Amino acid sequence: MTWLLAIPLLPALAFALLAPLPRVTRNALRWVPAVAMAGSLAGALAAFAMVLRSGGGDQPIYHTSFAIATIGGKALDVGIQLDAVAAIMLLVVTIVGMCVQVYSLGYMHRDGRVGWYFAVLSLFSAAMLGLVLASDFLLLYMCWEVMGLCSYLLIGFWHTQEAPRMASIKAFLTTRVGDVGFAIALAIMYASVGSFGFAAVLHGYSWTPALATAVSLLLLFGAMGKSAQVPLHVWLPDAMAGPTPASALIHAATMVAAGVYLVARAMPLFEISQVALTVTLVVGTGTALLGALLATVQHDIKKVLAYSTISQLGYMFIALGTGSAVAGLFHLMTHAFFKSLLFLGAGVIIHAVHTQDMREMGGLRKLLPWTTAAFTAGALALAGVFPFSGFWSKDEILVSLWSGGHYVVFALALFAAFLTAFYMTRLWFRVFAGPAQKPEVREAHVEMIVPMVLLAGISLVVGFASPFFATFLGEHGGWPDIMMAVGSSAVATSGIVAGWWVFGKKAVDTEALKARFPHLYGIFDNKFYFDRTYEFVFVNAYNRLSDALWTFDTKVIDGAVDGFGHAWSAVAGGSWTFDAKVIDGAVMGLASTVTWIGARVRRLQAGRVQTYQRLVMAAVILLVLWIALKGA
Amino acid sequence: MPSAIPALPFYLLVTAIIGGALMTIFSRNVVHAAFWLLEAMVAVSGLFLLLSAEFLALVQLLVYAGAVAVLTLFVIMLTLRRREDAIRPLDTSVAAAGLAAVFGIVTAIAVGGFSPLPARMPAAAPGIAQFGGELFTRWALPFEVASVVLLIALVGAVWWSGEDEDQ
Amino acid sequence: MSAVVGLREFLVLSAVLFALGLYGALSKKSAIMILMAIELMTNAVNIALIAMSRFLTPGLMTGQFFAAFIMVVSTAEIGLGLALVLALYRRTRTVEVDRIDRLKG
Amino acid sequence: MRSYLLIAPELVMLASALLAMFADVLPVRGRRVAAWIGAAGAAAALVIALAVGPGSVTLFGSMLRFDSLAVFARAATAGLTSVYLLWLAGNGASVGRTREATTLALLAAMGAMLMSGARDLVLLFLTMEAATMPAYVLIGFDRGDERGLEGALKYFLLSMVTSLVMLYGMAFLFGMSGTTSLDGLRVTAFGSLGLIAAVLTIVGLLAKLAAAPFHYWSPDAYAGAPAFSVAFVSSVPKIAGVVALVRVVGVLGPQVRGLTDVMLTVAVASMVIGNFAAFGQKDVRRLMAYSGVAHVGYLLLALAGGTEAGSIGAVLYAVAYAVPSMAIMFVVAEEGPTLDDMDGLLSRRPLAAWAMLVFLLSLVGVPPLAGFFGKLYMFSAALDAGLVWPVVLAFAFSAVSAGYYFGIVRSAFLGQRPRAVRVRSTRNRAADVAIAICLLATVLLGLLAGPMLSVLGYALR
Amino acid sequence: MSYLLTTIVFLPLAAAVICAMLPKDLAGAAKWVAATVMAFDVTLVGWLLATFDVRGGVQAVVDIPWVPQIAIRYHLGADGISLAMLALSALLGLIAVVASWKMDKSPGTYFVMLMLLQVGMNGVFVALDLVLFYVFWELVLVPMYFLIAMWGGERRSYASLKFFLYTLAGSVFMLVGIIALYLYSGPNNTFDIAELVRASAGGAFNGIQGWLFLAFFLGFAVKVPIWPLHTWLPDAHVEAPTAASVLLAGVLLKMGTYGFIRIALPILPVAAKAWAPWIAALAVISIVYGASVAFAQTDVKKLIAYSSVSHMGFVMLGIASGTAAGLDGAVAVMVSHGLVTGLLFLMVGMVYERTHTRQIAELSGLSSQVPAIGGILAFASFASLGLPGLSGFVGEFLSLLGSWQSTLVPHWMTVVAAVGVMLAAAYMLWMVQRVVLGEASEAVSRISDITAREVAYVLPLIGLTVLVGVYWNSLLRFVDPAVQGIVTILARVV
Repeated sequence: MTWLLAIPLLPALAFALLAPLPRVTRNALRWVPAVAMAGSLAGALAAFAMVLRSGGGDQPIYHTSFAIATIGGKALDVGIQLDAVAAIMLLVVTIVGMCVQVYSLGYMHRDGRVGWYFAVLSLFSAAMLGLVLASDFLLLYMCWEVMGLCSYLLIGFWHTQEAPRMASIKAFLTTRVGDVGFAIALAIMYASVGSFGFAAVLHGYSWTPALATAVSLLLLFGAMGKSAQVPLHVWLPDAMAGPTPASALIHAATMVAAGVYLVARAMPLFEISQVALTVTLVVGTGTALLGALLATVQHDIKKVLAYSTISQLGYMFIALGTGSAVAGLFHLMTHAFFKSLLFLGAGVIIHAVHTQDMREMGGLRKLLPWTTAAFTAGALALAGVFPFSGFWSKDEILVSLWSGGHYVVFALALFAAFLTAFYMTRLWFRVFAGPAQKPEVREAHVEMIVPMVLLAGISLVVGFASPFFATFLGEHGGWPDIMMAVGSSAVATSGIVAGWWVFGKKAVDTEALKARFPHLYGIFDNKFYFDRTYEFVFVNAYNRLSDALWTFDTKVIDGAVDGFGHAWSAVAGGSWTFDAKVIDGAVMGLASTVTWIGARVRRLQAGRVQTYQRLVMAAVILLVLWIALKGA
Repeated sequence: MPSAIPALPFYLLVTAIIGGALMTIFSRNVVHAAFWLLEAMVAVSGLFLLLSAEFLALVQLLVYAGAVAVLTLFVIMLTLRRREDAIRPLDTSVAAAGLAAVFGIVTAIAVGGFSPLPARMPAAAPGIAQFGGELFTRWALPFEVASVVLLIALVGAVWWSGEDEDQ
Repeated sequence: MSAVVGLREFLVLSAVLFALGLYGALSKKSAIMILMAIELMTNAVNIALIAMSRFLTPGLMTGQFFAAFIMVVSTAEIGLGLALVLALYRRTRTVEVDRIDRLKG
Repeated sequence: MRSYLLIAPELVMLASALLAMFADVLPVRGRRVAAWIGAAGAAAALVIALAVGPGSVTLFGSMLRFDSLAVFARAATAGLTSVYLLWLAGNGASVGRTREATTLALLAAMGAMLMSGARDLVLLFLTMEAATMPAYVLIGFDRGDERGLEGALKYFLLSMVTSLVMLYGMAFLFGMSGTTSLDGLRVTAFGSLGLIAAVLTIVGLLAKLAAAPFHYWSPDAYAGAPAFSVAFVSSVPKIAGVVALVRVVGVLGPQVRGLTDVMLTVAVASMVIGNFAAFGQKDVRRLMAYSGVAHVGYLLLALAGGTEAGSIGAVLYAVAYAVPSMAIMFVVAEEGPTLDDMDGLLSRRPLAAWAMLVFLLSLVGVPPLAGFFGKLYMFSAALDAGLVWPVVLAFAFSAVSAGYYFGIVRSAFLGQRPRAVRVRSTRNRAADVAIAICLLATVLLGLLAGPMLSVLGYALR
Repeated sequence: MSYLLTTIVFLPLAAAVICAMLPKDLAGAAKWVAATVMAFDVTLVGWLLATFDVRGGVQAVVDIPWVPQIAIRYHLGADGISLAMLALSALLGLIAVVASWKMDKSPGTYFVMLMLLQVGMNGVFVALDLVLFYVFWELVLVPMYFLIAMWGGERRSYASLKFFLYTLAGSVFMLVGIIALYLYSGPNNTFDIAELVRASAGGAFNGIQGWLFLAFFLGFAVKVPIWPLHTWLPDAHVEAPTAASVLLAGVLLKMGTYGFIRIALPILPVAAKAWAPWIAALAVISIVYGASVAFAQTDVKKLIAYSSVSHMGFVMLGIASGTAAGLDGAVAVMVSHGLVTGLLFLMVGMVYERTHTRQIAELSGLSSQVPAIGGILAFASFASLGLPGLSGFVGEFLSLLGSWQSTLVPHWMTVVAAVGVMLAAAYMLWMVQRVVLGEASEAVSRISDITAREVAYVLPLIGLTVLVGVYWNSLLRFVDPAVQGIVTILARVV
């Protein structure tokens, strides 16, 4: 089964091949990563088939590891494994990855540095595949960080403009804040278990509740960074400055999902400590609500989708918070497909109208038939309308919430679902309904349409796999009960109706609404002032601190050594003049001090013999008296 | 050889020496100082006679009283441009006086404490013959080194008195 | 004034003479006067030496030899000193020690 | 017969001094022939001294005994004098009459060589005077320059007074012990007089080495004197001076309680005054004077330890100090006394510049040069004797000393202003050979410390 | 009695002598002499690496008496750690020579200095006698002083003398420590490290371990540098020519930490354990302080200099932890910092050669004008901020693991150090942002891209960074056995 290694290595090799090439040849070879991804897709399918044949369950059917280092005599193992969860994730990543590669061939072909784009996309895919296959937290962490790098490079792809540059560094640093927690969690694991393997850490060690809580909370903190949970979500909306297909892959399907995957993997640990689960639940709910609320007021189509992603990730964390990794993973899978579809659709729309601001769009229904159809499928899936996949996975979460007795969260989740349906309808009407403001729009090329249609189809079909999904993962599966299904559909449809009523019929004048509640709108507009507070509390404070330390370094420490001389002279009032050779030669104030002391010591050397004689005799007499008294 | 030193001649000589020294130090005229120094030297040579060190008394007389005093007078003559230059204001320095006084007192007290000071003088004292004999046997090496010292002084004096011709 | 003259008297005399010479050396401005003071100090040392040699080690005459050699050496040095003073006089027209203080620091 | 063989080196030195004095008589023409004779004579003395090795002279009332320490000092003194005269031969023209200078140097060296073997107070006094009197003349060698004469006068007067103080002390030492031989000195029975006599004697020796607070003559003397004479005066007589101090302290130390404290105070005073006063100096001669005071401070610290290893380390360090400081003064004599004269030395004479760097590094104590190993022995002995904080202070000062020594390096290497025309480029190969020998000695004294120490009969362990 | 190490150490000395002998007009040939000798030196080290038996402890030993009277021995030998550092020193030495190929200002003397520096660097890592160690330690000072003083930037005389005096002052205390060790080392005094370790185990220094450790600490801390003794580093780096900066950062800083690992820890384990929390505190301050001050820099070289202070903080954290992971991490950071910061300085050197400025404000858009240089500089920056898959991550991660695992280092310090890693990302990315990305600034707009020669001396560094980053054992295979020895000594002390 070592061909499993090929899945992550193929895209990695593509990157290694393309990176050192000069720009022109790299652009010419931009199709190589797509081929590599196709290979990985084939591998993923084969792997999925094998796991299916072996009946799934939580035991890995293949595991290999190799000693990356020997520490204090003991080997430190790193390796890959294939189990049900990995198989599913492989499938998700490769399918979405393939679609994005094909789509990008069309979307990016006019860009000057397209080769570099594909190379980094390929490295990203390799990292994500590596993360999914990892059999220990160390390899997972290493791929985790490489993914951070790729997201930095992709967000900042058009680095000549200011916005992408700032957004990329913001993304990298915010995720890096999370990674601090992750690193400390690893340190605790190594200190207590002595290795990072899933088997050893999750099952082979009897964790005390306190230590388990610490590790899980730290892992959660890391996951929150990567999966853009409140309060570490601020980087995702700005990350929209990157190319849209990249966002589709990273900020919809894969990278942001890595956090959820990590928590899912570490679920045995989370289950030991009740505290970690409740924290996950709270974070999830908060994020879901905040994401949904903010999505309703965005004017930039990609920002809407970004906040929607944050909200849906919040949902997944809710699922994990209730202890059911299956629901989380299932929602992760379905979300990956329809959210990447929505992003690709948005890409076509932006390409067509050359703007991301929805207020300049409208009436694209007739101009972009295929895109509208696919986009609508995705929108319905997101809204949770039967039979689309969104409905099933959200339903699973609501079931696990209800059965877990979290009634308050259940209500909030329903409200968030309502909001989701509401903002998607708002978006739909703003973009597709109404008069066409830009009539000369043409439909996208075929290589952009096919991936969208494929994803739309999957979003439609995959929902039905929900009962088999649970058993596949080794837990009891079954059809969701009717009552829950009816309830969630009702909420979804009422959201759509409300959206249609406000934006379709324009019954309510949104401008007047804004006027009446200016400060409420202000809060929304400033995105709950997260950015402003972070800017002030962290970034500016750190700038001021580093300037202060820098002046401290030059003025105080260095100065102490240099300035000692000048201070001394000021105190002593001594005005000694010595030529430039001494000043520029004096290495430090120390030297000027010492020269000053030297001048004082030499004052006795005044040239008159008699003074010398007297000084010598005085010294002699002193010595004589000292010895005589000492001796007597 | 007299077993004890008669008090009278000793004290006479002491007054001569101390008086001479005091006048050398405190006379305003350099020439007078030189003569008083000469007088003190002669008194010291007398003292040596009292201590039955005849050879040294003779050397003291010849060397110090004769050569050195005369030489000093010569240099004084050479460095006085006008007669009245000899009269110079008396240089007194309290610091020097203090230091010298302390040194003198300390040594005097220490000498006082020099416990086994025999008051009586032992009888026999070797004469000049033995001095001459030992000079060229036991003390031959110091004698040679002394001659080298004289040679060095000679070379130095000649060098410094020579003319400063072209470099 | 004890009737009999012992070593103590000689040594006290030598100490007084040495102190006087020392005062002269430390206070005088003219180089020649300093040299004279130095001669006094030398004589003081010789007196002490010969007295101790006579009273303490009458058998052998070490002290006297020491004194003799001291006389030789000090005479040589004073001769050299006077030559130096003369040479300096020829250049600076003065023997005043405290007016020749161009070297300092 | 053995005794004559033992003092053969001194006799050779005396003979070559006389020959040098009457060089005009010799058929060979040339102003610098005296220096060549001197150099050859000193070299011969070096060889004989090493060949003969240790032994005691039975003649002359056994006042002279050359133990391994004395042999090493004698050999070093002869060797250094030979190198000095070789350099003098190379620089004769710029130095004026080399005949007198050579004679004086040889006689002083002879005095110093005898001094290192003297076991008698009288001989010690006489040889010390023989060693220092030529220094007065050398300091004031430039008859035309009153600054030189002034320096000589100051040195003369101060030395006379301190010698008399020493004599006064020696007189009482003789009085109390009944004999002038060093081994027979007994002062314990005589209360404070014994202590005073010992201190007075040691003060005289310290003044000769220019230890603080008796150092006042050396900065003015060196600053006034021509650089070539400072080269000799600041290095050669000091070696024998240290040996004499070792002998006297060796005898009196155990008898006089607190003598080591005196040595320690003088050592620290010398280090403090020497190092601090050297900063900001612009005349290299004056800088080297203060550096001399500082290095004597390090020596005295080793002697204050009172161990036999300390004294051997001190003598070794005296030589390890003498060689580079003499060589530095050679270069200063050729280039000019102030820092500005040193500017751009690298561009004019690269070899001299590098040599200067090595000498200065040895003085700072950077390994693997002689200075470092010298300090290593001395200070391990001192530490062994428990003087912890003085040793730390000494090491700190030697680090600080890099500050003023590197003033010279900076001008030589980084100075931009190469002097327009070299006035006196009259030196010839001999001078460069002399500097090269010093360079070799500074490096080898460090690396071959092992074998050299066996000559010293070193028995630390 | 193998002469391999002696040849490796003293080969550059032969080159120095030859370069010195070259007449004025042939000075250009000095670089060829230096290059061939260094190439041969590197192959020798390579051969030693190949034939090195990982389990065999100290190998290629030569041990002959030098000054028998006080037991100083010419004793060279290499175990895993010294071999790693020796390889780094030889490699960076060769790269430094090739990097200064176009040196025109009195090249003869320049290469003499470089070769003397190389002797000191090679020697210090394989010396097993304290005096020999001190000799090589000091030998490094003078050539580096001259490299900065004669070929440096504007304030070179200030920076060079400051460098010299700082390190010399520190080494003074070290020498006192060495002598004290010698004197207290039991019946037969010795300077030999192995014997001293045995003597220390036998309780020879029990009373005074604290004082001895202080002496060695001052000597080594100046060199590492540990905060607050670090103020000489930025000046020395900024004013030094490129090759000197590479060697200063790549090798000289490691002499201090190597001193801790080779001398302070094994010989004074009791004091090391007592001091560990304080050293860890200073290390953590260095990490955060270095990172924060780097963030405020306007000169790229100064930024990298302060980043070195931060990285060396990790080394000290690893050493203070006293665990196997910590010490492995410390040596890994030493090697990787040598490779990565060496690469950074080389790239900044290339940029400075072309644009004659190091001010971040004047440089921007390197990747658009000179993509190769921009790309490699970005690569080096990512390695420096500890991106997994590159060598920077290995050391820092293991140091964090070790310090958390160790009972000597309080856990909050490891957390602050982890935050330090994040701060490293901040200033490094901020620099990449301003210098590599964006529009080509006026100073950058007309420069030519990387030449073949420059690629030649940059490639090995890139290769090794990736190799160590991916397969950690390529380095730890040598280092870990040696580290285990030290950890057992520390463990024995209660």
